[in-house]
Amino acid sequence: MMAKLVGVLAAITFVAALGLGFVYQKTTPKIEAQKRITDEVAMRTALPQAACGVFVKHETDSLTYYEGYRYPDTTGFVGYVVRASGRGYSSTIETMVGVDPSGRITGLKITHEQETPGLGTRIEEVRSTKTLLDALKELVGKGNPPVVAVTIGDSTESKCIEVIIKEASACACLDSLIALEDTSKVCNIVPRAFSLATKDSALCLSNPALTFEVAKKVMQKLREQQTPWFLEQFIGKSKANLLVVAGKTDRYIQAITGATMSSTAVTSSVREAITKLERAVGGFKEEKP
Amino acid sequence: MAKTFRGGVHPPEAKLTASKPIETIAQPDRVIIPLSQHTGAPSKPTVKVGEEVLIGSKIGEAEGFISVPTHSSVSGKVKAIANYPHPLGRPMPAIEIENDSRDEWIDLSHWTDLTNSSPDEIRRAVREAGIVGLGGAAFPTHVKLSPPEGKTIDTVILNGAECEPYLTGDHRLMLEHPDEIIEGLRVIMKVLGAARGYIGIERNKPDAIDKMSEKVEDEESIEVVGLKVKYPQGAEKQLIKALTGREVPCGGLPMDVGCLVQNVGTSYAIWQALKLGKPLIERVVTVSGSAVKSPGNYMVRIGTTFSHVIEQAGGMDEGCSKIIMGGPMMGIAQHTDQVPVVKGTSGMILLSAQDVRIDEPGPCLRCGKCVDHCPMRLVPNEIARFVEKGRIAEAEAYGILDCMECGVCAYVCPSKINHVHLFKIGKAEIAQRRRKEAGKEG
Amino acid sequence: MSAKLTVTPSPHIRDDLDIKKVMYAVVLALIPSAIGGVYFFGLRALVIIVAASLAAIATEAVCQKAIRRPVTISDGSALITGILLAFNLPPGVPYWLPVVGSVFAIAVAKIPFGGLGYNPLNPALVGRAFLLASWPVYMTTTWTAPSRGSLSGISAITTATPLGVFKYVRHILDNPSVGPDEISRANSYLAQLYSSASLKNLFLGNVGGCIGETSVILLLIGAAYLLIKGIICWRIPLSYIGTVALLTWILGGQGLFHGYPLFHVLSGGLVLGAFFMATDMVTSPVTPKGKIIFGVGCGILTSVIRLYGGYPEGVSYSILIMNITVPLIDRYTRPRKLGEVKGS
Amino acid sequence: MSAAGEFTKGFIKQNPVFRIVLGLCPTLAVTTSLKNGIGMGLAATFVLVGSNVIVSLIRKAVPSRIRIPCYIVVIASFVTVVDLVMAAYTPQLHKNLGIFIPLIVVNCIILGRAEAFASKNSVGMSFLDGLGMGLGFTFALAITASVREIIGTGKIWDLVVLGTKYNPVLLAVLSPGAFITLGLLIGLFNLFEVRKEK
Repeated sequence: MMAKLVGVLAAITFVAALGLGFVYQKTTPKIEAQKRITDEVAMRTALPQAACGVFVKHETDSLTYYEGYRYPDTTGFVGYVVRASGRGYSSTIETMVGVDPSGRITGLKITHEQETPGLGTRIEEVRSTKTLLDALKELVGKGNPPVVAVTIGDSTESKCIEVIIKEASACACLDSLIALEDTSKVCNIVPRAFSLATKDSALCLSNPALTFEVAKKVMQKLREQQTPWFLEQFIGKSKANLLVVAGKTDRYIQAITGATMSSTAVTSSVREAITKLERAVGGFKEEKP
Repeated sequence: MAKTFRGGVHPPEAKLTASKPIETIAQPDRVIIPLSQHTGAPSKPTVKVGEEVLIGSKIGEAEGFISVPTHSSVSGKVKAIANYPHPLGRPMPAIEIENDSRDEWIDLSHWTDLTNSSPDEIRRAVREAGIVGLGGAAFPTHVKLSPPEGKTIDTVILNGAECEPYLTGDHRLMLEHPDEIIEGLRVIMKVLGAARGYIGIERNKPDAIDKMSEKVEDEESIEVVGLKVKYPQGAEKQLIKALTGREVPCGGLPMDVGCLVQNVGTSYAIWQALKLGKPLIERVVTVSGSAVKSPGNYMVRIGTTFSHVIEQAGGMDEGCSKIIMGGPMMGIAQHTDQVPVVKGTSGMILLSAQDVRIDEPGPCLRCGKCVDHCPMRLVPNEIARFVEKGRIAEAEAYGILDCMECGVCAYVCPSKINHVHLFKIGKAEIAQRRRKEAGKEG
Repeated sequence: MSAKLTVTPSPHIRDDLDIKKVMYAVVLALIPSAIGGVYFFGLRALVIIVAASLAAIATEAVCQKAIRRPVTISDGSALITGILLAFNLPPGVPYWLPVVGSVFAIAVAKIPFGGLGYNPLNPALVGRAFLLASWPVYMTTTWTAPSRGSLSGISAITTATPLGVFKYVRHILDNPSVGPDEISRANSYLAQLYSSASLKNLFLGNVGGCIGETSVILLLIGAAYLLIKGIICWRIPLSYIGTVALLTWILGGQGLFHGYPLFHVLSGGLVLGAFFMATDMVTSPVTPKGKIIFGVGCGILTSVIRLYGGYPEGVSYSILIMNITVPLIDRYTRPRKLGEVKGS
Repeated sequence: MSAAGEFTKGFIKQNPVFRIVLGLCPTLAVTTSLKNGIGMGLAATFVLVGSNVIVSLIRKAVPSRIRIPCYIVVIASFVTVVDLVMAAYTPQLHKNLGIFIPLIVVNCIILGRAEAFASKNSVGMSFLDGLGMGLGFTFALAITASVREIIGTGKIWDLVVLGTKYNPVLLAVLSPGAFITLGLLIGLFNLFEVRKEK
């Protein structure tokens, strides 16, 4: 009797193991590819100045960080990207933090978290409640959203931007273009992206400088509209300002509503990562006065 | 500080008749004397239809220990022994006697004062006189006077609180017959061997307090105590708590803490029975309320119909829409004025239509007023809810059986929930279950 | 003999107080603060109060019709819910917010549980919690300075309500990485908050805050009326405010026993909450001891939220949390019956 | 019961969420958007159908003393397959559903159907039962999620339905919103059932 019980159980387990092994083998490469893309997107979002450049990996005993370059040929050093992770409310929150050479945060991207849906998870959701498409539609009235995607896709050669458009937010792309200060590219994209009336579009093309200004204003408008924007608050801050407060103050980070623990986890992990990075790279350059 | 207990309420006193001396009303043409006017077994008729009786003739014999005999309150002829309306609601066996208006007493010429005889003799005489507690509960007095082996009673309390609104019978009795009442108290104390006697009177009767105090001035063992004006100051357990600080244990009796409480009226009746040999055939009834023409305190023969008493008190207003036997807090509303006055009838309150409010009970707001005011410190709102939901066991665990139905909770309830009514239902259900269980075991 | 006699069970006389009188007495007690709110924050406040009240009443009527129950809007309980909800809103909220809050309070927190008397939670506070969770921006940033004062009651600080400033100061002082000038600024804020001028403004209501919570004096006038009428009892408010005072004194400063209890008692919604919301009959214990435990519990929670939590103010959540414990409190604080022997 | 009956009973009459009140953990946790709800529902349906079929197949071979561990192995395997496949092909959905995909293992509906139905019925019937129950579960999740997403974000499946001026009721997508929505929906379902019976 006992033998039968053991036999049946063993048989079932064996068959299950076989099946699982097969599925695992099939899916692993795909999953890893996904993870690579996630990381890539995260790095480029965290350090938008290097959105079209390359990242060079550095490893020390306790820290993995990347140096980011503006151009694909490791010229034009713009900053670092470092991994940070902290214990949140119900998971470990992992982030990629971009830091410029003077120690100020350029961007932040969550790579992993499993906080409570609705509260902690809104670290990201709040940002994506208004996509670029929605925002643009609001800005220019009747728009033709597909144009934007197609246009941006057409006008960029580099692979990385395509990735960004597909996987990250389109905002980061426009941001990085502005950061590149490549007026001609921006001027090509912006008029069609905003579906401006034809005469406006002609105006834009004839006046690259003005168009560039418009693009900047659009970005600013987007930011204003997306408050509270938890991750956005990190940009431009140095290690010393990383503190979660509930009150209304522009100097510190405000908690994601109701998710103080998640907020604190992110800010303190980021602060810790930057401290480590500072040590690893031998200190940040002082900002120009 | 006047002595008192915790909880209770102070409803409008409405003592309209406090200054009206006790009047004796004209005798009725007939009386209906219920055989059950007391707690315990009804008495058994000892007369036959057509038999002639005198005032004080025994017409019903006590059945068992917790029972008292019944006496005729008029002289005349037994007309019928049948079911008659009873103030407690259902028709009950009663003896109807036609009054021959001769007003002839049984022969009392050979009566010897029994106030100084042995306790046993006094107890027997009290029982023979058909004396029961006159405060309303009508518990046979001789039973109270016979504490079981092992219980000693050191304190006797005369209850002159008369805390129910309207009622003034005890008040008048204390003013008009103080000596007899005190004499009665002395007898009770002697029978029980009690060392201490209190007479508790609410402070809204200063004249009664003065009068009684004056009478016991030289007496060390008896003290007259003014009590805070608050309902139910006259409830046994509350009175004991106020006067002695002792708490009668739940489910227990005053004798468990060495106390005995008697109404002043009972004391007066005891005196009359022992000194004069008169059985209990009449009592003071306060007739009051907004719908009676001349409110007053009347000495009324037991068995007189309410209608006769009311007629003697000047009749009732057209608009009378409620007749209550007893006080307005615990009294029983009557569906007819043809019910007889019984030993427990302390008053009849006639209310006109505008005083009779029929409130639709609303949802319980959980305001806690019933909890604050409950003199037994129960949680009436919860108990009421349990009864409503049929959760009788929980109601019992929350102390429904400790409730004395004083009506304070219902009085204060802003939602107009009638807790007392629900408690009565709950208690009846518990009693029924117990009977069933006993039946099963038996 | 008249034809009909009424036969009802005893008692035959009843106290005058009924549900309506209770409710309208509370409404009356809230009127001074309502007038105060309009005086300080302008006609906006009035519109919000009226909108919340009408919405509450209308919702109750509609819900009761829908589930085919008698419509009981005249008992005044929905009106109280509306007013209290409005009292708990910042004066700058858009007008639809009080309406939505009232609808939620009645339609979700009251009627489904059985209506008046059966709701386990204070509907007005549920409405507020709902609004706070749903539109945190409106609920935490639409403060307006009273017409005759400033947001914090101190002209030099204009960024936040008194408790908001306090929270900010505590964050600064508790954090090791802030600079010395930041700390000295925080300390000067603190000194100003505790100054007699600030306390006077708090007492009069000359500060920013929710519509009905700012003026302590007006709230106390209403509360005194209710206390005298015997509609609320002192146990919950006193134990609540006392606990907050004690805890903020012990824990509210740097180091033990350096807090400033008077500031905490006067600021925020404590007085409004303690006298008008924690005392809500339906959602508070009925037993005397239970009321004290309830008040102390509210006080502990409020102090903890104010001193250590994410929000500057914690009155509503404290009361809501304690509301849930009421059945338990009632069960274990039954008074000792007359003649009951302990342990029997 | 007929084959059609076995299939349709899971939708209304024996709806696992609204009527039997099973599988509440995922119902409450992942119904923040219709996408998540349907994703979860379909994942659970796949596991349910698969486990029902396998359990029914092996029902005669498995001694009753070890049936529970056997069922668990079967169910867990299917769940792991779903987990891996979703991670590979629908990474965003997989991320959103998070821990609740592995938690399908302990979803009472699945073990409940294996024990109560598949272990006693033919493969075909078990398949229909699993499919019906799974789709019923998906249906319940979809309704709950739709209500929450529409009220909580003003959108459904990323389509704006309540206009751009709509100010979303954030509470609906928070956890208390899940309880409130589910409670009201169960109440409504019962109301209709009661009225129908009358």
